[in-house]
Amino acid sequence: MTNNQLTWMIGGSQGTGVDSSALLFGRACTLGGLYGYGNREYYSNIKGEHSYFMVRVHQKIIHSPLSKPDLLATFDAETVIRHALSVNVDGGIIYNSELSNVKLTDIPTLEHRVLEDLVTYLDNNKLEHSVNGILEASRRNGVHIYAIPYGDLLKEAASTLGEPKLSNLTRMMNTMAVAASFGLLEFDLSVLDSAISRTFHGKSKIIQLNMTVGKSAYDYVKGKYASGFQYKLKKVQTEEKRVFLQGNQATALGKLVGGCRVQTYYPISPASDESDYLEANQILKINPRRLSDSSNVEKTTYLEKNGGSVLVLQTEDETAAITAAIGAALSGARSSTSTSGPGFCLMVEGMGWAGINEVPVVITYYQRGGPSTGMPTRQEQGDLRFALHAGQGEFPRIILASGDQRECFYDAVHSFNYAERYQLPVIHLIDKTLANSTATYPMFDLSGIRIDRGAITNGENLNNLSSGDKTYKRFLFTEDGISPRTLLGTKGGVFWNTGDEHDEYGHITEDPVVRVRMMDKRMKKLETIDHEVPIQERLTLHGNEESDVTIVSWGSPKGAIIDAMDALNDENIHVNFLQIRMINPLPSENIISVLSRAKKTIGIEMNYSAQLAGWIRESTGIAIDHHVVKYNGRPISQDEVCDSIKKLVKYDAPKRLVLTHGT
Amino acid sequence: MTNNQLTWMIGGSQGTGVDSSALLFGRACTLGGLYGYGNREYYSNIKGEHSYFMVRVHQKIIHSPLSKPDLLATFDAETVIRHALSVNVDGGIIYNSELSNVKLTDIPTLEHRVLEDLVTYLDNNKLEHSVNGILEASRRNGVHIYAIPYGDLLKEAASTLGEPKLSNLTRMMNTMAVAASFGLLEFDLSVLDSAISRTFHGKSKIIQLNMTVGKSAYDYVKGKYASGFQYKLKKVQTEEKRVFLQGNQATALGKLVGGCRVQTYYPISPASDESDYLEANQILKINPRRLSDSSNVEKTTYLEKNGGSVLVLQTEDETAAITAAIGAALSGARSSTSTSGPGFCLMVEGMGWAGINEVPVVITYYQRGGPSTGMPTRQEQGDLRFALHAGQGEFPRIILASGDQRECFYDAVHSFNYAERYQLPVIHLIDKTLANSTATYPMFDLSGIRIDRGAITNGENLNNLSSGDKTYKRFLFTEDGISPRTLLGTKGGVFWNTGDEHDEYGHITEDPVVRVRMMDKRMKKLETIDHEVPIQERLTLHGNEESDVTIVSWGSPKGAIIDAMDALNDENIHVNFLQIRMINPLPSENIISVLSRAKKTIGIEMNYSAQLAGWIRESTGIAIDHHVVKYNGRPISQDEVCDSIKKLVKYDAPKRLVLTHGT
Amino acid sequence: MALKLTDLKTSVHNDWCPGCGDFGVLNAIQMSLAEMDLEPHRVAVFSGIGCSGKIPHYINTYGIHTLHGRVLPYAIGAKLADPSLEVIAAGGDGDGMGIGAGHMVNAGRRNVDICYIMFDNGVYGLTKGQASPTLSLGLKTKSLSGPNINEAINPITLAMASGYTFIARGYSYDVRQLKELIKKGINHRGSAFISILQPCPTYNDINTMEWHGGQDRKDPATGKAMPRVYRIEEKGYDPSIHSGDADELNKKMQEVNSLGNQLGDEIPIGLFYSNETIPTYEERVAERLPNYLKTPPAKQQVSGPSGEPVADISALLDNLCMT
Amino acid sequence: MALKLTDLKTSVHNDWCPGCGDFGVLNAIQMSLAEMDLEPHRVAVFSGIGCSGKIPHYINTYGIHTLHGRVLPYAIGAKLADPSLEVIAAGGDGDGMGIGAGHMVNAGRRNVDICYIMFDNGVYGLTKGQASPTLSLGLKTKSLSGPNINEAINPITLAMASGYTFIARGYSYDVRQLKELIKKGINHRGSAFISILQPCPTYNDINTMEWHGGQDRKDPATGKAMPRVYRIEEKGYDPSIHSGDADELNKKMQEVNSLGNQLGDEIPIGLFYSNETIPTYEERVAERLPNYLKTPPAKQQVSGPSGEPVADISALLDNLCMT
Ligand SMILES: Cc1ncc(C[n+]2csc(CCOP(=O)(O)OP(=O)(O)O)c2C)c(N)n1
Ligand SMILES: Cc1ncc(C[n+]2csc(CCOP(=O)(O)OP(=O)(O)O)c2C)c(N)n1
Ligand code: SF4
Ligand code: SF4
Ligand SMILES: [Mg+2]
Ligand SMILES: [Mg+2]
Repeated sequence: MTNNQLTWMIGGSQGTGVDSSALLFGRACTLGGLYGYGNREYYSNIKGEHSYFMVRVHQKIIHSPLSKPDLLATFDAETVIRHALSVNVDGGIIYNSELSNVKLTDIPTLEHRVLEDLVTYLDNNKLEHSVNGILEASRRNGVHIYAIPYGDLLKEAASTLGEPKLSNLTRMMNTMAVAASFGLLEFDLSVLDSAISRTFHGKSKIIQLNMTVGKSAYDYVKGKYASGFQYKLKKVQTEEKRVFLQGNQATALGKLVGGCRVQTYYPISPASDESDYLEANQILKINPRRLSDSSNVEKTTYLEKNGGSVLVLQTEDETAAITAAIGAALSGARSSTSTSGPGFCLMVEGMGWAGINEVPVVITYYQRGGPSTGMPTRQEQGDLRFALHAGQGEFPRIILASGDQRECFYDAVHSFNYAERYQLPVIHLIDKTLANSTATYPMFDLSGIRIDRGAITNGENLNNLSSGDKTYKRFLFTEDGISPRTLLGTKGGVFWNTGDEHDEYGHITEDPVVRVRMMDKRMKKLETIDHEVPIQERLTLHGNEESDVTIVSWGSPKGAIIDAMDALNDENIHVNFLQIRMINPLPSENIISVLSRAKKTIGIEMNYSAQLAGWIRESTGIAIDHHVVKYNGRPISQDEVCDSIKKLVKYDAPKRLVLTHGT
Repeated sequence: MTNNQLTWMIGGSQGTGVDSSALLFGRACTLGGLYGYGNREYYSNIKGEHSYFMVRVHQKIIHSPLSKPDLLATFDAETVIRHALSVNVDGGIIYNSELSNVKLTDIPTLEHRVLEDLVTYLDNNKLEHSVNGILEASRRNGVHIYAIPYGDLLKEAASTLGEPKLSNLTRMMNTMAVAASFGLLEFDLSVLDSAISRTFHGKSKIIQLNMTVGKSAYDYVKGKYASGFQYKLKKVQTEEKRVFLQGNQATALGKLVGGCRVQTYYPISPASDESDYLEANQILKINPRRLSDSSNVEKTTYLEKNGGSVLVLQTEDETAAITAAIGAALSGARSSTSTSGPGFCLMVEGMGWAGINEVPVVITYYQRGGPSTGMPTRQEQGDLRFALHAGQGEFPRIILASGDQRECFYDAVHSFNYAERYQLPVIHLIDKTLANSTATYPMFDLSGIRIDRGAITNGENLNNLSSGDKTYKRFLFTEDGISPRTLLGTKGGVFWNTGDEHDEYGHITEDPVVRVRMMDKRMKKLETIDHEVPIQERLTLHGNEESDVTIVSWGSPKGAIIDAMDALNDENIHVNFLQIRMINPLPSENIISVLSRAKKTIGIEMNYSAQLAGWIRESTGIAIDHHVVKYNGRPISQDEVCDSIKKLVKYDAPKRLVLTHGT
Repeated sequence: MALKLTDLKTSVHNDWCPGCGDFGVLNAIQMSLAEMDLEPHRVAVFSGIGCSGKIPHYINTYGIHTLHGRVLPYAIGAKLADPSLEVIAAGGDGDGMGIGAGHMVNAGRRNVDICYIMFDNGVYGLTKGQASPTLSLGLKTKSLSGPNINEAINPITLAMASGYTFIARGYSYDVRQLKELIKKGINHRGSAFISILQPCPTYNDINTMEWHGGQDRKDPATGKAMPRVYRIEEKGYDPSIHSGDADELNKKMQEVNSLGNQLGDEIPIGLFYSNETIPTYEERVAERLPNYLKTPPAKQQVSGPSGEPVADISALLDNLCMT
Repeated sequence: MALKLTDLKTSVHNDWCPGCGDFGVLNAIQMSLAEMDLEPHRVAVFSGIGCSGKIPHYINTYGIHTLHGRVLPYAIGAKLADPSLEVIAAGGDGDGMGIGAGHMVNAGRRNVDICYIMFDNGVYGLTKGQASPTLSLGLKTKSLSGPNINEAINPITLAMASGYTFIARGYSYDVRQLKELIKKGINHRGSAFISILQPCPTYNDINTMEWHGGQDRKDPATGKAMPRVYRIEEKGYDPSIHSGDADELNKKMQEVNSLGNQLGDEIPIGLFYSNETIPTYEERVAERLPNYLKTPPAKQQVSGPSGEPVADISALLDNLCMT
């Protein structure tokens, strides 16, 4: 009997509500006092292709999937066919008993390669090419099979409720699959009910329907399969406030609190969810106690009464998105844009312009499978080097990479602070897994958040700045490379910008002497950043400082690594993990000091060529010993990390290990 | 007395013919049996800003400028003011005696910084702020000053020729300045005359005018300043055929001979000169003996009679330029596009598409001063890392960097061969100095040039390829990663392309297994290239293999380094020089074997952060000991290299040396 | 050896939503090619990115699924390198009038002989229903959080201003007419632009098939729906330019613009404009390069039997030769 | 405290060619700002890249010299973040109708309250005279190696199709009229587009000042040049939309298009179209965000005295909070 630890999976055709049911499951678990982590896999398609969601629950906080589900909840044939063989021994499969005879060839969305592999497998095991055959194979593997007559149960519920149409609502099967899982797991039905209430907030009719069909499935399973399943979930009492959210939401929330007031975007997966979220919440509540702009009482009371707002601007393309964001930043709004690889291609020129003109602008970069259009809805961290070197010539940029949803939130705030303090473009690297996976965290602590707008000057300051010379110099040469800036519209603060090399006023120059000073001034900012930004915002060494083995990674693999470290500890394998959050400027000194302590170093990255490892070698001279890479478009799981580490720690291991798990 | 070695400079307002006179000088010297090397400096401006040209001549082949001219030929005041103080001791200045009293403040195009520096200098030397003051300062420095009454001489010539308008033709002063220089140098006037004839080919009136004013200036100087000047040029007899050409011409010629039949472009400095040259020569002579396409006799005889042609397509932007070139490549034409940094930004997405679809396309990338618009007409090699990492995700690309005009020519041919053989985008990196400087070379040897179109399939081949399976597979999995391709329109060869990950037919797939195989197949090509391409096309070790000191560089600094090595040899300093021509895939093994032999390594690059050195460190683990960098927008000179090497070889030298010479 | 419709189909699973207007366009293209007896290898279908962009994978011809907004320059590059290819470009309204608007405008004035089919569904389908540039101001489709904040671009008037020499509006549920339009577009000498009203049942719940079919406005007398779309050719409209003089052009421009602007309760579909008095880009190139049409870039032999280049650049080198 | 013309000048050396049409535009802008008494800090002049793109450096206001083709999105971003700024966008014809055509088209339908001044010289000036998208088919200007191979785009008809609510054509040597056009364009509520015939004496030797002035066609009677350009307002033309109904709009669109197309021997200059019946983008935003005009993005206080964020996201977090 395994309590309060479970990996659950649900699947179905895109557009049939799979996500909603998975989120329902996750919310219910969180409401039941457990931690959840959910990963969503879907095609670049609107309706019909297969989508699935894996939700892992645990009593402690978790940040990663496992490779295999314990319980697979299905209501269509394709989900059974694709995933049944991956269910853990002693796990279970819930399926729609009406679909037993569906043949593999009835599923047009099955890739040729997948079909062939399955047919071979079934033939080898002398099984028929159908749901039945697959289920029989699973059964032989030690998996419990739970048939549910979805249709009959729906019809019953329909007549109980006096809603004859209900029986057609296949969408209801989602809730039934969740409820049936709850039944097997003997989880408290009330948490599902409250999750339903929260999900369909205010729509009482829908709430009632869902609760009814849910209860019927729950009761059916409990009645028929009582206590047969070894996994159980139990409500846990906790005082802790918890959020259950996705990376794109966490990032958007960080932007809102961090002062972002203009977001530009052009639709693209997986970035545009963030903009949608911002637009849906474009009117902002304002904390009146913090309003203190005594210089303009009218405006502050106005803001207090009417709230703030973020302008979300959908542009005609990404070139317009970045340049409009830069325009807005010049006017003085904290501005950002969000995109992924193809869109970033079109932003490169604009970013370079922001670089030479020292404009604070934030680019939230959601990585996905590349190259080119690649796999638009799949995982990869293949864009680090592109982000690092994009743009002709040389100019300073900051690159941050968040490792989980919570970091997405705080790094979004940091991004704006760095952008304004150092007057440069900041790229905030996220990836598809972070963006689309959902996890439970203790409520974010907002008390420590501070906004640093850097050197913005007007009024008296401006006079001082302008006193020596006749007029204000936007690009005044300074020690640390940072020149006080004015916002468009500031009296006495007129300046010029140009993509050309410029003098202190911002006028074009080709003078070789001024050129070198201006280059040096700009590049100097990287040193200033290196000195000023607290190291804990730049990297984290997780685990015991003294371990012999150090894992180096960045971005979403953090979750699987942290979870794996826990699991490995139980097996007496102790490793630590150096997570790099500031990719540029890279905290090289600290990296050297950590890595030179390790006897063995292992890089883990979701790309072909171990991009961060290359950057570390270039910057520090240290070659990481082993590279674990994954580039099949699927996230890395805790057990994949565990297995790799074991292989690399214990045996004479290869330099490069390619992980391939995932469907 | 210094014979047949001279650094000559001429300057003037843009649009007044400075380039033409410098080319005239260079051509004349080449005709006189000497080698020339000319570098052009100009503003991003059409008319009025100051432009100058330095021409170095020598009896042996040379590839670089020197920092200081021996003879400065001027006819306007600004050129005197800007350059007089840089003339070598014992050198000379030719100037227009009518301009002695022009004041520094009369020159509106003088940058504030330049003006201030000059004023300080003149004040320190108690000289007046005028042409006179500057000339006096030069005189005190040991420079000979040669006044010429351009106006009077022009008037005289006008009346001799009965062409009263001539006296207004200030353009004639260019030729007079060249001729006056010839006078001082006692060079044979006949070579100037034949250079004039060649330059104004067919325009007999203009030829006569130029010869007349030329002779008058020549005679004036010879008469007045006979034998006063210590530098002399003498005609050298040679049987060698020689060309005198710019990098953009050499590249265009390479493209023509290399089979390029579609060139797309959007105007941009310094790339569009190449497209202009191609367009001006769009109809191609065909060598009939090589036509052998017996399958289509009609077509070949037609070609023979009518010539070939290259279609030069001016597009609406660079996005269109790269994508149209890719479209043309799919149809089967050898296609390329030329651009510089800002344009390349807009090509990144298209290049990635060519990467995943394995389309042979050549991007000729002319680097200039960055970041952003930067210094559009000035030198820099700041785009290596951008070229290397541009594009989301990972795909193979070849990057070639030429070191001189001759290499531009051959590398243009190589680019197409590699592109087609390995079916990928090839970036040919050139820079402003290469593009716009002009040099004398022995006539290029065409006999070794071969065209390799790689695996293009049709007819019978196609049937064989398709026999196993039902139909042709564009992306057939193969050992070396290369799949035979068909051209659009080939019967039986239908295929699909998509920016998404695809199966062997080219149809979209998100299957994780096929994905990994397809990534591996594409990336495998880098290994194939590494095995197949002869090392001499990838790097060159110049000088003695056994030197203790190894210089590492790429691109146009080659010229200054080679010239400096010669000069250093004379001072008994022996270094060798590893020139990297294939930046990607980098010939790491060979680099390691060379660099690990050296006691001291010195990288020389025209960028801020020593980009190639970073790439070498990342790829080989070897950190180059010293970096000599230059990023003021001006080319590196032989003497700058000499000085740096001496400093670094002899003394306990800094890790990073920034060169700043140039005006 | 007449082609059958099945010859134009692939075995790739079609993953458009049930009821999507894209199916009508796909059928119309396949029928056109079959009727024109264009063998698969003679045709290349280029597409942009979007739901519509997937179309080449369903057609058994060369199929080049390009980048978002870039379908036109790809198609033009391929066509100019080999004018003997039949080149069709296909893409969404976001693809063509949003991110690709610059190419759309600049392709018009070139008049390369291609046929450009634009799917007008008022939304960015594949990215989940954001407003596309053709969605009218103030409309709030299902997936928008508020009414559309931008005016619409009218594809027809924009095409007219851009210089397309063949301009039509089709409707994806009038496959018969659409097929004829596509055949004409392919046959047209020059750049043909066909804007297709393509309902997206998933995201655009306003301009639906029912709406176009007038299901919301029944004839009180007969009780029958009064469709909003009607075929312009059935009204005797003449789309052709005959003399090509300024007056005729000006008048026709006015007519086409006002047909284009009719998008309310009476929506004309059909061929609005056809002008063959303007030379194609290929013809203009042929004036510069006399050998162009006979030996276009893709068909030129560039090397001899052992790879020796056939181009003879000796004259050019001699020009630069200083001896 | 009326502004003087010199208040609008900078000390930067102007490096346009002698006789360039750009000088007229510069003067007209400076005169407009002075006459409107717009203090330097209240105005931001954005520009593209080209000879024309250098203009901000010569004007003493905030001057943002952006990227080639991108002047509009920069300007729009700045304006929307702070609608109290006076925003002028300026750029070449290559900048606006070539590489920037997509922005040009999509800006029209937004109707942000900016004034966009396009320099139409028929060439890419700063890159040495290649044909720009407005150069007519078949013309061979000095720097072209052969006659222009593309049709021209007409800026006026394109602007009309794109939805600009103020459309004018100016001429850079009629500075008086131009100044008035610019003042009106700045005052116009919405996106104003002013296309300026701007001779480039260095590269365009066809559409020169002399040509526009009719120096090549003298009145046989008087011997005086008969200028090709004429002021439309002197013919009693009414550019305004009054009711804004479909019929009026349709008629005016026809009129404007035919004025636009007149580029031969009779070239009208002046204000062709002015429509204030369409709400600006800012007004539409204000319908979504009631506080927008009063506290636009750039003017919102985002942090308290020691940097505490003022945004209160607790309600949003509560929504995601599962306890
Ligand atoms: C440069 C770039 N930006 C954004 C995207 C994301 N994207 C994919 S499809 C699409 C919209 C498609 O809309 P439309 O062109 O109207 O085609 P539809 O799906 O409606 O047929 C977008 C924005 C992309 N692929 N490339
Ligand atoms: C992306 C990009 N491509 C090309 C260029 C090079 N470029 C500089 S100016 C210019 C053309 C300018 O022409 P136009 O916009 O008509 O302005 P004009 O000089 O005629 O005023 C070009 C193509 C550039 N700066 N950026
Ligand atoms: S989203 Fe709309 S356009 Fe896309 S496939 Fe579905 S119905 Fe068609
Ligand atoms: S090139 Fe033409 S547009 Fe540019 S400054 Fe000279 S005259 Fe003016
Ligand atoms: Mg669409
Ligand atoms: Mg222009």
